[in-house]
Amino acid sequence: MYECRVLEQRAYDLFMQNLVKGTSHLALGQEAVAAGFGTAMREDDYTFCTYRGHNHTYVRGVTMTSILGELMGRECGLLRGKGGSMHLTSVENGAMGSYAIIGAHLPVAAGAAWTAQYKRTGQVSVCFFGDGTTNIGAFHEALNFAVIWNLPVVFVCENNLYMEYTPIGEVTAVENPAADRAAAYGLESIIIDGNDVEVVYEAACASLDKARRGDGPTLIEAQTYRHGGHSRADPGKYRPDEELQSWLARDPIPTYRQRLLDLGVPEAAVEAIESETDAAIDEATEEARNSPPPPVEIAHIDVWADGGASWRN
Amino acid sequence: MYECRVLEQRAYDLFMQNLVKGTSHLALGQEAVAAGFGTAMREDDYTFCTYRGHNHTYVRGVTMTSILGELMGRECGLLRGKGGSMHLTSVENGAMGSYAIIGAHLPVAAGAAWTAQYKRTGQVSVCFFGDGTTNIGAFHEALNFAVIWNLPVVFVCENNLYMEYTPIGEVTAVENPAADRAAAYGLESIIIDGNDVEVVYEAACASLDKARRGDGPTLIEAQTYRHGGHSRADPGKYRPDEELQSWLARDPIPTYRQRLLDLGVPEAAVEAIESETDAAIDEATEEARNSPPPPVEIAHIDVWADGGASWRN
Amino acid sequence: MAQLTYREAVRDGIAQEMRRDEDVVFLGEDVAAAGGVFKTTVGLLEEFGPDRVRDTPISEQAIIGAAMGASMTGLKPIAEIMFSDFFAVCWDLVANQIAKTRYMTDGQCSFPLVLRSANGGGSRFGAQHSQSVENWAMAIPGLKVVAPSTPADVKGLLAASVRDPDPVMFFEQKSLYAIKGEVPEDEHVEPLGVARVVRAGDDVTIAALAAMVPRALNAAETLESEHGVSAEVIDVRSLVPLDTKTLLDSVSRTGRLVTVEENPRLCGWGAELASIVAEEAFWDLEGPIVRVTTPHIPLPSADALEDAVMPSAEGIVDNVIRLVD
Amino acid sequence: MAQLTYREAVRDGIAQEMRRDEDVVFLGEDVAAAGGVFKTTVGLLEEFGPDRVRDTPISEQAIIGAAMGASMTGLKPIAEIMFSDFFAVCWDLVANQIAKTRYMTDGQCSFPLVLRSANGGGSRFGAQHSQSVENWAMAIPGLKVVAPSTPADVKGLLAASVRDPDPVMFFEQKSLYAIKGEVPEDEHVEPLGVARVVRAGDDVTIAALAAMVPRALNAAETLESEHGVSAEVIDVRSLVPLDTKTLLDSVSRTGRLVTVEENPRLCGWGAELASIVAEEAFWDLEGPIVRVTTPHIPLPSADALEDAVMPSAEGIVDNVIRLVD
Ligand SMILES: Cc1ncc(C[n+]2csc(CCOP(=O)(O)OP(=O)(O)O)c2C)c(N)n1
Ligand SMILES: Cc1ncc(C[n+]2csc(CCOP(=O)(O)OP(=O)(O)O)c2C)c(N)n1
Ligand SMILES: [Mg+2]
Ligand SMILES: [Mg+2]
Repeated sequence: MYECRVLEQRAYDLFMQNLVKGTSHLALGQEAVAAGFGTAMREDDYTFCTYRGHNHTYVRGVTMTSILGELMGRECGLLRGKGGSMHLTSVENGAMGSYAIIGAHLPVAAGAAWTAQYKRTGQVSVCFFGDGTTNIGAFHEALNFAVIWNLPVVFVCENNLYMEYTPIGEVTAVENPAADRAAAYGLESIIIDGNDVEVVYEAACASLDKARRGDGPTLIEAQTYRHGGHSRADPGKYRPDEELQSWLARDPIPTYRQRLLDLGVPEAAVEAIESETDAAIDEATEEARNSPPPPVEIAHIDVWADGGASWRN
Repeated sequence: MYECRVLEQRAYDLFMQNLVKGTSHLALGQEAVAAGFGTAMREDDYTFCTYRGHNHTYVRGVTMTSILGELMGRECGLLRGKGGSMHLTSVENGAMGSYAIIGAHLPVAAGAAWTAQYKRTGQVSVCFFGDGTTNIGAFHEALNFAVIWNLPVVFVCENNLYMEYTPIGEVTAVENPAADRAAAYGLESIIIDGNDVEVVYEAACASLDKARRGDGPTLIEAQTYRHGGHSRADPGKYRPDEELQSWLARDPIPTYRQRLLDLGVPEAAVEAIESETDAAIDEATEEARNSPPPPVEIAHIDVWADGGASWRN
Repeated sequence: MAQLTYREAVRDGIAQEMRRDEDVVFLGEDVAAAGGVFKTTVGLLEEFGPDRVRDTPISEQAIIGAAMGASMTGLKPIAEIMFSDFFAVCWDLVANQIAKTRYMTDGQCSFPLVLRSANGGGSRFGAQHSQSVENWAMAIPGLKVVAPSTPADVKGLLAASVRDPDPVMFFEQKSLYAIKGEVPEDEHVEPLGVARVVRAGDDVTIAALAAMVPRALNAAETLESEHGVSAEVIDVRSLVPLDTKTLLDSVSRTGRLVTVEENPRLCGWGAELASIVAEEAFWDLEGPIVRVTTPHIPLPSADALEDAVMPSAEGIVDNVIRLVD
Repeated sequence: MAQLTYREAVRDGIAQEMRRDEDVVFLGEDVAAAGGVFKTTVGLLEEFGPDRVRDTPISEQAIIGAAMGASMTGLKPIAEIMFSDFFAVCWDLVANQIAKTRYMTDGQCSFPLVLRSANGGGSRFGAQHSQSVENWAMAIPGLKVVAPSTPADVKGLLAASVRDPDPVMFFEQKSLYAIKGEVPEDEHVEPLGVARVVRAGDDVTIAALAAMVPRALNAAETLESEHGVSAEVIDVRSLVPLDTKTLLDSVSRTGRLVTVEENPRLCGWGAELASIVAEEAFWDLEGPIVRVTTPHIPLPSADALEDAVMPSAEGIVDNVIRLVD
């Protein structure tokens, strides 16, 4: 979880240095959701996430260098610059993609779960998305579909209270955008503290077990908050200061650090991890920075499975 | 309501005589829903319905001749053959269209309600659709949207137990496809007997009043059944015979006829209406039959508001 | 060889592939228990069982999304969209997700899936159930696009589409479902991306697709018998990959090109073929390139009106005569 | 005249029309309180209030459907779709409903609405946020399609689009939002369907749209100064209605056509223009028609890659030279 924090923080810094082009959507403050699930998931489970998916991808075992490299559009990038910040994917790690158009990946995650069901592999498909996503049609179709086919998929709504700049409450007919809709799909209403990594971990284990047992999908609403703006240089000024302060006080990282200390973990051990991570991110940054831009020829490959891009003979 | 019955029956006969080309979707057995609402609606209210919309259009005051003419592709047709059976529309009667792609007209009906709200006209938009439609994305988006904008729109789900040939229960995560989802939009769960025209009328009045008062949308699930197949020559063999028989026994037409007699309406009066209607449908049939095919030139007009179809200068 | 209808050939093609490969699964609305609204998939549920042949709710985004997710994790789904007009309700999944994700992920993901649909006009279904939308698909990089005109090609090209490691949009022309033709009973696979010269000729090349192929052939007969014009007719069959070689070879001999498509006027595949020829075979051309299309209007429903606007054999003849005169 | 950015001109155009006509209303995601993610609608909420400037949920089908229903009952909505790629999630409403319903209802319904969107590449946003999809819209009968290249045209054409009684798809090229130009401060309305000759020339006609117009102009300068080639540059501005007269007049003088578009290779509007010329101005042509496009690939994200595939001034020059040589 601390690794996620430094990774996102570094992504922000690089953006401010104009080294990340295009856009990037940080999950600073939301790390506990990705971390809790990442720890609970089996190595061969599937992750589907959004443009705000650096953490969800990282926790599956992808290196910091390849993530930062992708954000910076370098050859060492996870997708060699072809996808960018919004599309991190590492199939070998079960990170089945970051999707940038709201809602689309929910049915796709259901489809991956269908494979697991059909082949009886015991894999589970975990799908992360935001509160705003609960108002788009694909959410509705995917939930109903997953339930009637009894698919091993866990839908995780990270309710960070905002779509881009608009508070979710202003555009949603119910108070809890995911949990209050669970019943519409015959599902249990589940709300958890998304800033408490242990709570997330428990909920993850329970839902993964349920799916693996053949008992079908779960919809979880994890309440959390993004510390920064929606994307890039958005300062997030539309948020009331008290709201921001109260959530900063519940920052998952120091909260969990304190819990570890309270549990008797020696501070030196915690600090060791922290400084190791700090060193790792510096190293990754250097590596990514030193990586050249991708060779332009790769723009012309891999449209098709044969590696090519030709539409004619 | 009896008029709806003979109109649909005649449409069927004409189809069997190969005088209706293309397709047609009959609502035999479902007449009480359209009739109950048609009676309760104000003249300037809006109707939005589906390909199964002959009745919903007829009850707004459209003539039998123009409906049958449209089904037969004749010049006297409501749309002079340009739309066909699935697209009956009469703006002057508030029949704002029959929509043939599932789900699309729900947000459109919300949009018409927006005009009424913005212009404070007191009009209400009434939107009819089937049980199968509750599983498509546009349903979800339209319901949420209408509620948060507090629009004067009534959504009426005619649950006839089937999508085309597939029982709705097999593809839906909840038992009552509309009513069990009302809460997902902060709405009351309402199920009514769609075969009892007076029950429908009451529900229509209540929901129209509510909308006119400024108290926002209603979602009504009207339970009903189509006596025939989904479309054209579909014999509807996928339906268990007992199910069909039990619903035929609840046919809204004889049921309401009996109630009228029980209430003391003289049978002669009822028969007079019936034979008047029978004569009217015969006359309309003759008129439509004798109408020529539309002039082919009209295929090339009215793409644009200037009456033309030109895409170039 | 068996005499099969075009619709029966669909079932045969699917069944052949499902027998061969357990990973081939099939889903869509009313496709299993009911055998499809066009009766193209009758008997598949009985033969392959409910795990492999599945009815869905009216949720096109879920259908296509599920097919996508399944294909990238090891299955080879065939998904049916009942009428091709309905691709509009799930176009994001088709055009933005399936088509782009292999490229965006630097080749990590594969999408061996087939999206089948009933395409085109002539059935008096009106503007929302009659479109020919193969041009929508052709405009999206990452999709292969196939549209057969005969029962044998239905079976052979469908088999090839299922075996293809890339996403294939398979357009069945609904006005052809009832036609009959010889279809090999044994395993039959036709390669994608190869056009077929269905009639040799010297004076003009007519490129057509799906239901327009028989019309082009009719027109060619009339041109020969009544006007002494020798027309070569090419069944394009596959828009992506496109067999530009066959097209350019033909035009370089005939010097003239007429394309015949059901699409509305603007930006159909005829425009693409015309542009390729206008760039690459310009010096071989002996006259203007003519596109025969539906006018740029939605399709009307009444039989008299629909017949008046769709490309007809007579319309093709007139256009060719105008060109060669 | 005022110096405005392209993005400010959007706001000016909307505000001008909202002041003029109370029936003009505006809706979209994050457009009101936040002023739009591209800051194109800053201040509209403050000026026109929350009844006329409305934030929506992430529900594109509801946004477009509501605009449609409102337009057919007396309002004149402007709806924003944040990125034009997202038209795919509501394409049914656009292509099957709004575009067809006037025709299907025998002219009973009108849809005076504008669908605005940020279109095109060059911002390193990757394949799902960079498409130029004006060709999707052009292929659908019943939609007007406009794409301005200057701040003045943004204001004038947007005003005309709002006043037009038909549905207009208004594509703002996101790579142009920051450019500046003179914009009339008074009421400004530019008619739809009129192309503009932005540079006169004799040897070749270059037809371009939106962000490709400045590139075509750059190319034309280079062609003149370095190669002695005199290029006429046409800003197409409106794809539907299409000003074929200006195009054909120009080509009949120059004898050569090069189209420059951001669309992927197949079935872009360049193919349509090329086909029109290949049919109607064939005898005036002195050489092949050349289309400059993005290759038929999804757009990559990294700056080096994106720059390598989008049409550039150098690429245009090379193509023209190849043509006139
Ligand atoms: C279909 C679609 N509409 C709009 C957008 C633009 N958009 C990107 S992120 C976003 C907000 C999403 O909110 P939420 O689901 O709560 O996720 P969060 O960003 O808070 O993680 C929007 C509207 C999009 N990408 N796709
Ligand atoms: C998006 C879309 N998908 C599929 C269809 C094909 N279709 C037409 S009617 C129908 C069944 C609709 O069922 P329901 O909503 O219950 O209405 P009913 O026909 O029973 O009145 C289907 C699947 C369609 N028209 N549009
Ligand atoms: Mg959010
Ligand atoms: Mg039904």
